[in-house]
Amino acid sequence: MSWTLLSVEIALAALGSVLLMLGLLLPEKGRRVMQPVAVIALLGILILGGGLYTAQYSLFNGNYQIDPFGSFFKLLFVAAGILVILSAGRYLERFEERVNEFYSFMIFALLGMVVMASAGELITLYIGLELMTVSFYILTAYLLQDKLSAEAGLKYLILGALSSAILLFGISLVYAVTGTTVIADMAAQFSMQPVMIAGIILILTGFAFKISLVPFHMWAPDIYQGAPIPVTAFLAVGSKAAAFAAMVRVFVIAFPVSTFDWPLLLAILAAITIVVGNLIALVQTDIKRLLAYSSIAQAGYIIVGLVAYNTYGLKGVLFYAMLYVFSNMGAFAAATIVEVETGSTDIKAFNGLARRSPMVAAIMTVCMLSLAGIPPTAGFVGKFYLFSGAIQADYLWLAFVGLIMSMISVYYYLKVAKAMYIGTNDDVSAIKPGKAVGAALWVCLAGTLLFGLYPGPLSNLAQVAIQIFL
Amino acid sequence: MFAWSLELAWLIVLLPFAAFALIGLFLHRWPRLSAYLSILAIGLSFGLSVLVAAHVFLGGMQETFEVSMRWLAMPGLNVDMGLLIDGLTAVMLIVVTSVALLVQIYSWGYMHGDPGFSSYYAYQSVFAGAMLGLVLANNFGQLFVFWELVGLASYLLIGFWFGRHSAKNAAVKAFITNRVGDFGLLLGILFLQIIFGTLNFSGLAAEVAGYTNTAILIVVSILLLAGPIGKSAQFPLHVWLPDAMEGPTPVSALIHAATMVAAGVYLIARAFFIFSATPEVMMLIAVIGGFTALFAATIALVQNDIKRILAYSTLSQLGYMVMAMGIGAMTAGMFHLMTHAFFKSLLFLAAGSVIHAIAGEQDIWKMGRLKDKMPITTWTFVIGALALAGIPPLSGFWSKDEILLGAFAGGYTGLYLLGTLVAFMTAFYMFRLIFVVFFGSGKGVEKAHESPPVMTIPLIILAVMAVIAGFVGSPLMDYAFARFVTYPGAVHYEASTMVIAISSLVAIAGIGLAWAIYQKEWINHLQMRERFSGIYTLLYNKYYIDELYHWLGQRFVYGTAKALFWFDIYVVNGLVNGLAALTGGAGKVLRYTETGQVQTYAAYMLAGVIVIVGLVVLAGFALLI
Amino acid sequence: MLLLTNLIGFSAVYASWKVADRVKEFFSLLLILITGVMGTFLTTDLFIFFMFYEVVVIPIYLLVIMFGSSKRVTKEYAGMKLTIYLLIGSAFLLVALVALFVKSKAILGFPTMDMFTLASADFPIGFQIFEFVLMALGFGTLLSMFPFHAWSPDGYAGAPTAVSMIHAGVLKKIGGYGLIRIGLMILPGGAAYVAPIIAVLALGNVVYAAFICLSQKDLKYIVGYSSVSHMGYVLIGIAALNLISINGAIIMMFAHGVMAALFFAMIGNLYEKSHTRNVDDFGGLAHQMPRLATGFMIAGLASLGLPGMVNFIGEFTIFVGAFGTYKVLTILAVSGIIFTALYILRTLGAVLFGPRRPEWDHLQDLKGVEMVPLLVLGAAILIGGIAPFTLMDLINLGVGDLVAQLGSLQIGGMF
Amino acid sequence: MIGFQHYLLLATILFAVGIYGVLSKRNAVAVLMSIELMLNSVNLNFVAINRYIVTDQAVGQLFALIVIVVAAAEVAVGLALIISIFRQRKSVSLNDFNLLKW
Repeated sequence: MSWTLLSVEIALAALGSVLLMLGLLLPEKGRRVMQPVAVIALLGILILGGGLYTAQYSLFNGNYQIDPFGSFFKLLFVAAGILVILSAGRYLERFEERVNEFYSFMIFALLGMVVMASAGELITLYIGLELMTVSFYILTAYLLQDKLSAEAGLKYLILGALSSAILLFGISLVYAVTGTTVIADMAAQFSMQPVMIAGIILILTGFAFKISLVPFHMWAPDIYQGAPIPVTAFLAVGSKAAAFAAMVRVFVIAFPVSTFDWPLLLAILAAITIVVGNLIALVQTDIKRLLAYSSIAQAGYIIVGLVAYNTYGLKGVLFYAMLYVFSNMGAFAAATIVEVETGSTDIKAFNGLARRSPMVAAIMTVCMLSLAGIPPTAGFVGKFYLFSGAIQADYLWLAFVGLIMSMISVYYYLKVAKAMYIGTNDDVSAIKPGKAVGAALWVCLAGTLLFGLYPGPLSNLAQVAIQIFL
Repeated sequence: MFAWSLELAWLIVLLPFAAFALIGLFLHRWPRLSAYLSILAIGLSFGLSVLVAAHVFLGGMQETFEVSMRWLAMPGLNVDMGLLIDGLTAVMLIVVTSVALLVQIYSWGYMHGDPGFSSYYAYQSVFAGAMLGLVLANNFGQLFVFWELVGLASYLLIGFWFGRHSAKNAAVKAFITNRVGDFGLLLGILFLQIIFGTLNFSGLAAEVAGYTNTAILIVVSILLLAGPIGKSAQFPLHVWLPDAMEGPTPVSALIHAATMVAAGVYLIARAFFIFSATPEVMMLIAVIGGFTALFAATIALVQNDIKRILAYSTLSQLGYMVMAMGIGAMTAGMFHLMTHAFFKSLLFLAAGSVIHAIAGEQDIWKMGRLKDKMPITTWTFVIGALALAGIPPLSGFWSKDEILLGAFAGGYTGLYLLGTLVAFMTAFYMFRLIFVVFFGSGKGVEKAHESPPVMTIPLIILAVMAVIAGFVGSPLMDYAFARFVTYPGAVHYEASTMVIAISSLVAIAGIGLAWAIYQKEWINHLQMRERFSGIYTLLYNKYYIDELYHWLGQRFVYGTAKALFWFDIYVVNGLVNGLAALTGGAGKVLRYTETGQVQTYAAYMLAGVIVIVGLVVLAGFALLI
Repeated sequence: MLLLTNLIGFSAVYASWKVADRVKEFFSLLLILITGVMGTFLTTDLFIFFMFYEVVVIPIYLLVIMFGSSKRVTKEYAGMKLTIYLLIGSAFLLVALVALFVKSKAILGFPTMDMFTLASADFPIGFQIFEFVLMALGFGTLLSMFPFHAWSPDGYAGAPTAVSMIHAGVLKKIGGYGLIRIGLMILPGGAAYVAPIIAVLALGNVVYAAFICLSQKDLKYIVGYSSVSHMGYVLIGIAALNLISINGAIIMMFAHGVMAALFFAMIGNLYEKSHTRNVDDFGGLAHQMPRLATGFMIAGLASLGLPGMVNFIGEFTIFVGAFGTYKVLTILAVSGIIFTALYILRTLGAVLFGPRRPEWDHLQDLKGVEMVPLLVLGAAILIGGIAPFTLMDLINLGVGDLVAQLGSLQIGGMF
Repeated sequence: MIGFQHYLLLATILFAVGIYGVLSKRNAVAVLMSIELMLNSVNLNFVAINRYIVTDQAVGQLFALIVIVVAAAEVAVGLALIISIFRQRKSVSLNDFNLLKW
C-alpha cells in the first residue's frame, strides 16, 4: 500500500491546517496572500489528483476506494473549490479578521467531500459527510451579525443533523441485515427483508436530503438564501456532487436492482423534484433563492441518470455534475459581483448589467442557458446523456417531464437575462470585477462552452470513471 | 407563305414584356421614351401577328402549329411554355394586337400629362404581353399563368388612379371576383392534371375523346367554366366589370371591352372539346350567357354614366358570346368576339374622347349637343353604335346574326327570342345614349372641343374596322371566318332571311323608340321613370346584387374573420396563456409550502419518508398478491 | 435552403442598417442567429441539427426584448412566448431524436445520429408512428402548425425587422426542412399514418389564419398570420407524401421565405419612419413612397400567389401534388387563394392607395442601402417565378434521395 | 430473556421519541437534544448488532464511538450557533426564526 494514493486527502488536510495556522501567524494585512496561496495549492492538488486519475486500489480492507470514479469527483470538488475561492473575491472583505478560518473551513469541507467520493464503507462515508456538513454549518452562519446567515446556519444544523440521524439509522438497519458496512460486500449479503428495505429507504432519505430531492428539499432555498454567496455556491455545487458520488456508489454497487426496484422510486422522486423545483423557481425574485430552486431541479435531472442505471445515464450523472460546477459557479460568481456592487441579491439588482458590464452579463447568460440545457452549452450535452439513458431504460415519461420542464425553466433563466439586458437602473457606472473573479468567470465560460461544443474528452473521462460499475 | 413568321411568334409575347421590363427598370423617369417603347413593342407584335394571320388564313394553313419548352419540370408534373397557332389563335392575335396598338396610340393623347404616364405604358405592355401569352398558350398551365397575369394588369390599370378610393376599391373588387372564378378554374385544371396527366390542349383533346366518365367531366367542365364566368363577367360574377370603369377610359376600351373580358369566351372556345363533351354543361353555359345578356341589357337601359352604359352593354354582349358557345355556335361566338372587340373599343374610345373633352364628366345628362363641337367623335361613335345595334351591313349585324341564326336553327327558340329582345334593348339604350349626348336638346357643354388627331385617328381606323370586319364572316365572303375558326363536327346553318329581317327590324325599332323618347321627346322619359319607379329603382341599382354581395361579405367573411380572431385570441392564445398562468400559479402556490419554520420542514421530510415507505409497502403487497 | 438563408441574411443585415442603439450586440446576436440557421441546414447529423436549431432561439429572445416593439402585446411577452413555445416544441423533438438514437442501437447494432444511416434502418411501424407524432409536434410548432401557431403572430409583431425577416423567412423553414429531411426520410411508415392528420391541421392553417388576417389592423400581424396561412400549404404539401407535393412544399418554403422577408423589410422600413403599423393610419403612401410601394406590391402579389412570382410555382405544385392524395382537403385549401387575395389586396389598398395624406409627406422613400432588401429579394421572387426551372434544378438535386424512401411509402400508407 | 429484538425495538422507540421532540419542541436546544436522542438510538442499534449479529469484530462498537464523537462536534457547533443567535434576537424559539421563507 502506498501513501501516495492518499496524497490528495493528505494534502488537503495539510492545506487546511496550514491555512488555519497561517491565518494566526500572519498580520492582518498579510492575509491577502491567503487567497493566492489557497488557489495555488489547490491547483497543485488538482494536478496531483489528475495524475492519480486512473489508479485503482482498494485500501483498508475496502473501506476506502481509490478509483477513477472517486478521482473524477475529487477533481470536480477541487475545481469547484478553486472557483469558489477565486470568485469569492471582494465578498470576503466582510469576514474581516476571520477570513483565514473561512479558507480552512472551505478546505475541510472539500476534504469531507473527497472522503465521501472515495469512501468504500458506510461509516467512512458518514465521517466524510459529517466533516463536510459540519464545516458547512459554520460557513453558512459565517456572517454572524447577519440575521439571515445565522438563521440559515441554525436551520441547516437542525435539519442536517436530523437527516444524518435518519441516514445513520438506515445504515444501522442495513448493517443489521447484511452484517457489514463495506459497500462492496453488501450486495453479496443482500436479502429482501422489510428491515433491509426500511434501511434502504432511510439511506435514500439521507442522501435525498443532501441533494435536495423533493420533499427533502425544504432546507435548500432558505439556507442558500441565507448563506454567504460563496458558501451557497460551494454548497450547491460541492456538497450536492459529493452526495451524488456517494449515492451512486452505494446504490449501484450495494443494492441490486433485481431485488428492489429503487430506480422506479427515484424516478418518481426525480419527476416530482423537477416539476416542483422548476415551478417554484418561476416565481422567485431573489437570485440566490432562484438558483436554489434551480439547483433543486438540477438535482432532479441528475437523478434521472441514476434512475436510468446504464452507461448513458451514469455517464450523464458525472458529466452533468462536472458541467454543473462550471455553469453554476459562473452564475454564482456573477451574482457575487452584483451583490458586492449593489448589496442586494434581488433580481432587480441585475437591471442594466449588460450596460454596466457586458462581459459579466454575457457570461451569466451563457451559464444560465447551460443550466437550462440550451445548446451549444454543456448543459445540453449533459441533458442529452441523462435523457438518452432514461429513454434507453424505458423511462420515456420521465424524459418528457424533464425536457418539458427544462424548457419551462428557460423562463426564469431568461427573466434574469431580461433584467440584465433591458432592465433600467439608476446606477449606470461600469462594474469592473476583480482579476480573480474575472478569471473565475472566464474559466466558467470556457468550461461551459468547451464541454458543450467539444464534449469528447470529458465524456471519455466519465466513461473511464464509470467502468467500475459495469 | 410567311412560315418564318411562325418561328418568330414567341416574339409577339415577349416584346411587350420586354418593353415592360425596360420601362419598369430603367425608363420610368422618361415618360415619352416609355410610351414610344411600349407602342413600338406592340406595333412589332401587331406586325408579326398580321404575318402569322396572313400565313394561317391566306396561306391556307390547315394544321396547327405548336412549339413548347419545358418551364416547370419534375417527375409527374410538367408545365410547358409553348405556342399554339391555329385559326382561333390568329384571330385573337389580330384582335388583341390591333386594338392594343390603337389604344396605346390613343392613350398618348388621353393620358397626356398624367404623372404616372410611364407606369401606365408599362402596365399596358404587361397586359398586352399577358393577353398574347394567354392566347398563344398551348396548355392549361400556361393559360392559367397568363390568365392571372392578365388579371394583375387589369388590377393595376383599374386602380391606376389609386388616389381615388373608388378606383382602389374597384381594382380590389375586380381582382377578388376574378379570383373566385380562378378558384374554380384552378381546381378544374388540377382535375385535368390528375385525371389525364397532361395539360396540353391537343393531348387533352385526344384523352377526353376517349374518356367515358361523364360525371367527372361535368364536374371538370363546371369548374373550368368558373374561370370564364369570372373573367368574362358573367352572372353572378359580373359585379366587377361596371366598377372597373374607374380605370382610364382607354383601359376600359382595351381590357374591359375588347380583349381581357373576351378571354373567358376564348377559353371556352379553346377548351371546346371538353365542354362539348357534356351537353348538360353546354346548356348551362347557354343559359348563363343568355341570362347575362338580358340581365345586363335591362340594367343598361337606365344607367346615366356613359361608361357604365357601355360596360353593361359589354356584359350583355359577352353574354351573347357565351350563349353562342353554349348553343354550340362556337364559330359565331368567336366571330362576334372579334367584331365586338372593334366596335366596342371604338365606342369606349369615343366615349373617352367625350370625357376627355369635357374634363372628366361622365354623366350623360350633363352632356348634350356634342355633335357640333366633336364631329369625328360623334360620327365614329354612331358607327360603333350602329354596329352594336346590328344594323346591316355593319360588322355587328353579321356576327350577331350568326348567333341568332345558330339559336334559331339549332332549335333553341327560347334563347333566340331572348337574343332578339336583347338586340332590341341594345339598340334602344345605345341610341338613348347617342341622342342625349350628341344630339339632344340640351344646352351642350361650352368648353367641349374635338380631341387631338392622336386620339381621333385610332377612332377612325376602328370605325372602318367596325364597318368592314363583319364581311369576313358574312355570306358575301362565303363565310371565310368559319373555315378557319371551327371545331370538329361543327354544323353550318344557311343564312335565313327571316332571322336577318327580324333582327334588323328589331334594331331599327329600338333606335326609333329611342329617337322618339330622347330626341323628339314625344314621350317624357321622366314621367316614365315616375310611373315605373319600382322597376326603375331596381334596375338602376343593378338588382341590388352588389349590396347583396357586400352584405354577405360583411356578414359572413368579416364576421367569420372576427369570430375566428376572437377564437384565436381567447381560445388558442388563451390556452397558451392559461397553461402559462397555470404553471406560474402552481409555482406561486407551491412556494408557500416553504413556511420558514424549520420544524415544518422536518415534518415534510418525515412525511416523505412515511409516504415512500407506504408506497413500497403497497407495491410489496401488490407483488405478493 | 442555404441560398435562401444567404439571401435573407444578407438582406436582413441591410434592413437593419439603421439600428443605432447597442449596435455591437445587435449584430453579434444577428450573426449567431444566421450561423445557427446555416448550421441546421448544413449538417447531416441530427444531434448537430438540433443543437444549431436551439442555438438560434436565445439570440432571438434577446433581440426581441432589446430591439423589438410593443403593440398589442409587449415585446417581453412576445419574446418570452416565442421562446418558451418553441423550446417546448423542441423538447418533443429532442425526445424523438433521443429515442431514435437509442433505438438505432437496437436496430443497427450501433447508435447513430447520422440522417442517412438512420434512413437506411428499418424501424418497426409502431415506433415510427410514435416518433413521427413527436416530430410533427416539434417541427409543427416551429412551422406554426395549427393550433400550435400562437407564438407566431405575436412573435413577429414584437420582433425587430431583421429578426422577423430571418425568423419568418428561414427559421420557420427548419420545421419544414426537418419534417421532410428527418420525418419523411427516416420514418416513412410513420409519416404515412400521421400525414392525414397533419393535412387536416394544415387546412386549419390555410383557411383559419387567412380569415384572421382579414380582421387584423397591424401590418405585422397580417403578415404574421399570413405566414401561418402559407405554412398550411407547405404542410399539406408535405402531408401529401408524393414527390410533386414535396417539391412544391420546398419551393413554397423558399418562396414564402423570400416573400415574408421582403414584406417584413418593407414594414420595418415604414415603421421606422412613421412609428405606426396600423393599417388605418396609412393611406395613399404610393404617392410619397413609390419604391416602398413597389416592394409592398411585389411581396403582396407574391403572397397571393400570382404567376410570375415564385410563390405561384410553389402553390401550384403543391396543389397538383396534394390533389392526388386529398381531394376535398385540397379543394378547401385552394379556396385559400381567394381569402389570401382578399386580405392582401385590402391591406395593400389601405396602406398604399387612396388619397394622398399630407401627414405622411415627411416620409422619405427608400434609398441607398434600404433598397438592398427590395432588390435582392424582389429579384429572387421574380426570377424564381419567371424561370422556375432554375430553382427546380437546385431542388431536384436535394430531393433525389427522397425518391427511394417515398417509394416504400406506398406499402405502409393509408392510400 | 432480553434479545436483539428488544434492543431494536427500544432503539426504534428512542428514535421515534427523538423525532417527536424535533417536531414538537419549540426550544432550539431541546430540538438539538432530541436529535442527540435519535443519534443515540442508532448507537444502541450498532452496539446491539455487534453483540448479537456480527460478533466476530468490534466494528459496531467502534461505529458507536465514532458517532458519539461526530455528534459531539455537531452539538458543539449547534450550541455555539444558538448562543450567537440568542445574543442577536434574545430568543431560542424556533418559531421566531422564519425570516427566510418562500
